[in-house]
Amino acid sequence: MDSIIIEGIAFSIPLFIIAIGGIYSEGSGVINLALEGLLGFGAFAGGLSYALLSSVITGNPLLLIYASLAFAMVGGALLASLHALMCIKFKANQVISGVVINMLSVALTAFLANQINASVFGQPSNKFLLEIFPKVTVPLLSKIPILGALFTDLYTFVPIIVVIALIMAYILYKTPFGMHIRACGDNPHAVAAAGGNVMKIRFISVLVSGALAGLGGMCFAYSISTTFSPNIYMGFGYLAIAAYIFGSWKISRTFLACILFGFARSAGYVLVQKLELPSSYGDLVLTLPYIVTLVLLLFFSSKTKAPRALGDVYE
Amino acid sequence: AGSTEKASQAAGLNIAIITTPSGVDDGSFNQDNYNGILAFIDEHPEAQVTAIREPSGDVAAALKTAADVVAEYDVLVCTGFQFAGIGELAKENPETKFILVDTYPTDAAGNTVELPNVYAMMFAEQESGFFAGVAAALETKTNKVAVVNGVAYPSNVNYQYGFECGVIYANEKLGTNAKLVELASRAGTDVTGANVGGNYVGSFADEATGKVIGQQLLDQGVDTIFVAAGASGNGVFTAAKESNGKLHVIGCDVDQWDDGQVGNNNIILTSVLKVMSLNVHRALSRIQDGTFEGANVLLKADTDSTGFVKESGRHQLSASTIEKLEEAYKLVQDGTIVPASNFGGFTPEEFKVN
Amino acid sequence: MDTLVEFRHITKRFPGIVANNDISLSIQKGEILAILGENGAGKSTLMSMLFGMQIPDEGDILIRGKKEHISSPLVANDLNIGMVHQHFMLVENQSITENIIMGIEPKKRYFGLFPYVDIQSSKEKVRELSKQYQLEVDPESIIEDIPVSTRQRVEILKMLYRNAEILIFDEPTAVLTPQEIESLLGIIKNLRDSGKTIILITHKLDEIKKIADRCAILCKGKMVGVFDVASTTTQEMSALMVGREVSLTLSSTEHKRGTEVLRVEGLSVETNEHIRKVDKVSFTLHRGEVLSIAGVAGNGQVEIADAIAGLLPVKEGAIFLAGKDISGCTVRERIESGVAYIPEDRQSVGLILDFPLRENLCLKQYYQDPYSNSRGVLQKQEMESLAKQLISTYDIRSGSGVNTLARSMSGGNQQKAIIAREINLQADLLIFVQPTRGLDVGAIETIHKKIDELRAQGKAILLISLELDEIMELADSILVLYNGKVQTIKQASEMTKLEVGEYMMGVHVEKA
Amino acid sequence: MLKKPNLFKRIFMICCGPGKHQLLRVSLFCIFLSLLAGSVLLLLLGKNPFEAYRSILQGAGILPKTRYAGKKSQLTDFMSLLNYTTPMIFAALSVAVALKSGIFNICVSGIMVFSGFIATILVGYSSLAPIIAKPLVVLIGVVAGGLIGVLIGYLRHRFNMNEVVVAIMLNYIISYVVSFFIQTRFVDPITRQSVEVGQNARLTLFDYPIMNLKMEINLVFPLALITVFLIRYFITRTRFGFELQAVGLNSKASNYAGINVGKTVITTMLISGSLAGLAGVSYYLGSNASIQPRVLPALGFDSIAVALLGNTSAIGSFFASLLVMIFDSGTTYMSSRMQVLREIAALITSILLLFSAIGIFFRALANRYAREVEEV
Ligand SMILES: Nc1ncnc2c1ncn2[C@@H]1O[C@H](COP(=O)(O)OP(=O)(O)OP(=O)(O)O)[C@@H](O)[C@H]1O
Ligand SMILES: Nc1ncnc2c1ncn2[C@@H]1O[C@H](COP(=O)(O)OP(=O)(O)OP(=O)(O)O)[C@@H](O)[C@H]1O
Ligand SMILES: [Mg+2]
Ligand SMILES: [Mg+2]
Repeated sequence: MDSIIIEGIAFSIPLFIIAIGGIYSEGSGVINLALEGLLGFGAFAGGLSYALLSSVITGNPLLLIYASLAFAMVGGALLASLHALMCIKFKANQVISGVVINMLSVALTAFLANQINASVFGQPSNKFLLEIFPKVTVPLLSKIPILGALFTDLYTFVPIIVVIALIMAYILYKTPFGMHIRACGDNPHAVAAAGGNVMKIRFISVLVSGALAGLGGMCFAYSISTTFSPNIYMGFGYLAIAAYIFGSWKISRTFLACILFGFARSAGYVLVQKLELPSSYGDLVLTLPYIVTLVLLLFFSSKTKAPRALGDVYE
Repeated sequence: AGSTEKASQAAGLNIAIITTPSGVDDGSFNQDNYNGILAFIDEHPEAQVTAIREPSGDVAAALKTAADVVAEYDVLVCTGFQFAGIGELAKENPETKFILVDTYPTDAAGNTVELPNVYAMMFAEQESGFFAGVAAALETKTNKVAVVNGVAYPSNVNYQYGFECGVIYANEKLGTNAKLVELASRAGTDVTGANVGGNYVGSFADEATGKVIGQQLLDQGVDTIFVAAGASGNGVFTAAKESNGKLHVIGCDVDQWDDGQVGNNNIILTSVLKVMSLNVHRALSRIQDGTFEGANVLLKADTDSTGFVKESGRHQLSASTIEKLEEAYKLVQDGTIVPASNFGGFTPEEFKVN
Repeated sequence: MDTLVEFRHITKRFPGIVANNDISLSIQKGEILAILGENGAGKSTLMSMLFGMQIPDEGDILIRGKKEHISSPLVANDLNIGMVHQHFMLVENQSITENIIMGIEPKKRYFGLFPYVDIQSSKEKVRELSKQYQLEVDPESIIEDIPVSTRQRVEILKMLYRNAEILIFDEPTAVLTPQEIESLLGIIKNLRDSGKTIILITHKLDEIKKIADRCAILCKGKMVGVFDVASTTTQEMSALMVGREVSLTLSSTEHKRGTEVLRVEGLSVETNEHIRKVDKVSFTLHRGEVLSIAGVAGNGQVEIADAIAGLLPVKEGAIFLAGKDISGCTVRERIESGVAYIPEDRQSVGLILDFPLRENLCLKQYYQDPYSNSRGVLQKQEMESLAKQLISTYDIRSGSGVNTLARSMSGGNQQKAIIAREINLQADLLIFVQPTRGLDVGAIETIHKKIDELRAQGKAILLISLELDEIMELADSILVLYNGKVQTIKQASEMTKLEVGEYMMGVHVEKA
Repeated sequence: MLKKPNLFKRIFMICCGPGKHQLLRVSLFCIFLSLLAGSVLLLLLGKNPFEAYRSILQGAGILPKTRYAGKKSQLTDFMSLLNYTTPMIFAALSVAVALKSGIFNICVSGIMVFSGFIATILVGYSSLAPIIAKPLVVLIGVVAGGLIGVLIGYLRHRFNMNEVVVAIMLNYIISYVVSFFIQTRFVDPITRQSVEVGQNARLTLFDYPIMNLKMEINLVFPLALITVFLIRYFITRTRFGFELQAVGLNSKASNYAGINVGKTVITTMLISGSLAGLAGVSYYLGSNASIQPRVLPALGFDSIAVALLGNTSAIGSFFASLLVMIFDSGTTYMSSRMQVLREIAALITSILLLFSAIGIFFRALANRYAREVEEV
């Protein structure tokens, strides 16, 4: 049980922040299928910064680790700016742009990782090694039966992400800017008529989505393989998309969706272990979150409502 | 190849290394082969090498890649099982020499063939696995050890069986008391459908599941894991890194010390080796001096082709462990000890320690 | 009086069309200036340049005597210009308050640090404002739940909230009921009396007559002139804008009621969200008869039409076309058995905006001989000649003929295209929902004549309109709907306009 | 407005301005731009771009190489190009057809795996005579692919499910489930992929001896060509094509016009799925002969962008497929000759697709310039 919760949280939370990225972009009206590419590029940038800075910042591994999270956000935002440019300035089809950005991200990270490793670090490699991410066990809370697992062996990025997620929710639902973002997703012309700069609002939203996806990607890189490598493209970006569609583009519901995915996954692993199924059944377990999504969508699709202006080109 | 005169012949060997997705800079399997070529070029600076990567890892794509460039080179070094089907291409290009690593060539019908221009090497992974098993048994504090593999293909089953034999050997001969931990849910089914036990991720590229398995083993009290699972192994490494020194791993194929760094510590006890670079270098030298002969060889400790890392600073074995490993190495080398392998006729349970 | 706004030689071009051609016009402080012109004359374009949504290709705009470059609505806001657009600019999933304060949200801070939108006080302010100008709204309602007339009030409040001095109304009455129009005109007058300057685009000459001080007339992008409303008759105005005499009343031909075409029995209809909109409605419609359904917007008229056309399922009851029950038929079967339908929403239902005019004009016939052959292959020449014929018959104006994308046509011409297509179906039953909404008098005249002609040909016509005048003029019998229920069905001659209005408000309840 | 357009604008207008073949010219312009960008990249790496592009064409069999290996020639390279292009043509058509009706079929990869797998286990391992086996494989491709297509169409229409999400989910589910069966039932211990299918079932004759050359002859390439024209005819000239486009542009209005929207959506996805299925069998039982577990073919995703590069028209998709596959086929030779990472080619392809995604913008911009000039 504990491991279901611990593993579930470690997986759900980065997924959640990536999904929030999606909500920002799509909430402002820009379809974002590029999350997969963005999280990969973010992780690349974070990994690169880690590799570059580790010779500069010595003796303070924690600083290095948290700095790399920040750089991952910058990296994700950087690639997202391309998506924004394509969709907003050049009015490209948003789905297509997303697909192409994903392709570009894979090619670009592989190319750059090789090139940089060879020319800067003088060693041929396509990955950047990272440190393990610090974990904490909260003294008293962790003793609570069952729920204590929520505070046991917790990656410190979990509270960080939770705080960021709260801030993002606050911005989206409480501040004028957030209101404008949501309005852009519903009727951009209304925003323009009220004097808002639709292009700018959307641009920023897409950048934010890149930054958040990059952050989530970096956390996955830390928690799963402690490396940046091309293996980062594991399809979690697509899962995040499923999560927010499932959550009807609302942060609170998306949170539940992410928790559901994370726990379906970790419970699946435990289930296979407990049932003593052969390892080949692992493949079947991995289909769990996807099947759960499909089945649940079957029932809830009529209730999910995409932003009204999603995908519309704004002139 | 063919009848065309090669411009580069006079200058020196024109070598290509064709690798599957991870490329020659994977810091691992492919890179070790590449290093063999580089070592050769150090000796023969007039020779040159081109690294070619086939990105999909698909068997047909791998062969097409080789066919696309075969005309350009004197020697093709093909690393990985994906190149088994190269037999036909080799037959059609008798002038070109092929060095295959991890597979023997097959003809169009899929039968293994020996060809005069193909030097194909496979490694006795069970021997490397054996050393890992001995090391693990000697080093474990909790007396619980485990092996994690990718998919139960022969090479991985060999590693697993060898590891298990090593543990049995150490328990019987070296006075250790290590128990093998297997997660029943992770038992592998080999290519004949037989249950081979072990801990299999089910994939070579699933880091997330690798990590879960690492943690499940740690929860069972395991403190030493031999990891032979390709990229899925990174997940196990992560679990070890996050264990605060509770879990150590033994790397495989190449010296994985650098992958094991956590702060100022390292999770790598040692790495067991498939010594590919040396053998690639040897084969190239034979081409250079004209003594090349095609062959399908199984490389073992007797040619120093399997082994473990013992250079200081690259492992954390105690001196006595090293000493005992050296002894075991000699016994493997001279054939006194034959660890079980996938199709070696007996399983680890039937393994006899003489 | 001071000149507040001055257009100087403004020209604006769109692909294939000069929307505004060298227009000069000045607007005085405190007046109500009406702008009149045919569909596509360039009225909206001219105003959108004043509001910063478009930028003139040539010419200058002067505000309070100063040359201004109005590059965005933000600039317009700063110049105290506000606009109620022809198509409302509201965010549907946000509340009235949120819509009104958008862009100038009052802020408060959590812990004196983190800013947030102060919805609470905004609500109060909206409430006050709405009281002050008698524009009743509930500040907390979500836009998607409120009727059109309320949305319009929200748009007006939006301007007032921003302290706009110059208020532009683009066809504000097109979507309102007579009572609502009365009250809106009252509001506009009040606004003027409180010192605001009003620009009113409308097609309704009587409205201009009622409240406007002056009237600018545009024709095909050019300024015809500015006239003093008091000293110009409506006849003169319409002649000026259309370029010919227009007869504003129909010289309706005598005709005979024929056999029954449509019979609706106990019809109940629910929307897709399972809200009951039509409740046990029965009526019959005969050849040579125009039956008009009157009612305040949202009382179920449109749902009746949708149910007859097959766009909404029949919940209870039955619909008989020429004696045959069609309530289970598909849309196409109904079309083929003789139902033509001019829907309320021309842009998202009546047309495929990204198809060329040619395809749109064949939208209901493309699969039939001669537009498709027996093997299912389209005959483009046939489609094209049909389209050309309809374009010339109905005077549909567009940039590049049959190849014009419907999207780039003006609203009036889009409507003409739909009407042309539907009449061309030769159906026995024609359902018109708001057929003249937003059309200029010339176009209205043509359509009214057309309806009269159709009746003379023995067609049965179901006319749903919010314009009482239109109903009174065309209908043979009138059905008044209130809350989805029939209030009364009577011969038109038996009711006065006033009575109909009362039934619409649910004042008279007739027991059957 | 007496300003004359500057040189740049004039060239740009010649490339993208309104007039004949504007779509084609814009596409060519995008290709040119991306090659230019690629050149810059290559120059930065110290490589000669002309050499690089030439070697790509050489590798793809468009230009002759300096030397050929045994039983190989430019012709064999070219035939190989056609062989590998065939599945891409089907895949791009699949995307294009669905897109015409407003549906994003990003399930092409999953459908390919599914149909390839079904055909492999039903026919690939059988000993049916080639004359029966091969058509049967094609048929299975059509049916299996069509089934998934219909499923997506049905879920979208009946349950209002977002087809992109459904497709993403299906991709993974198919991939994992097929992988499970391969790894437990059909694995080849050496190649670690599914056991190769028999020659009798393969849609490509591999190493087929002609004039002392070993040719790859893709038996379904002609079918792909025919399909291109069929689809084109179907979309632009038939009643159903009209309905498909109408539904794609406005389903409400289509319903109003009497078009059965559900039927149209499902039929469209049937066609799109069948085409993806054809891509699957011509990939897994044609240019390849076995399936890699847990791998969704990149081709399925690339085809989305390829269809776009071809302006979602059938003919366009054909040429775009050819172009992208020339790049793909020539990459190995280029990377070998130029000693550059092969990612360069993937990068240039991505850039090409990026540019083509903004083709609409170029078109609009050029049209605007053209109007300005007209007015002067
Ligand atoms: N992707 C793979 N597919 C099949 N077998 C593999 C793969 N990766 C590794 N193996 C096999 O598993 C064995 C153990 O894997 P190990 O962890 O040493 O991987 P590695 O040395 O990192 O190899 P690679 O660089 O190829 O991933 C290797 O000897 C190799 O034969
Ligand atoms: N954004 C645009 N792009 C292209 N053409 C446009 C655009 N906006 C307006 N037009 C064209 O400019 C002309 C004038 O349009 P405008 O909307 O100003 O007419 P209007 O007088 O308001 O007509 P209506 O009474 O139908 O509202 C029309 O022919 C219209 O098709
Ligand atoms: Mg390794
Ligand atoms: Mg207008």
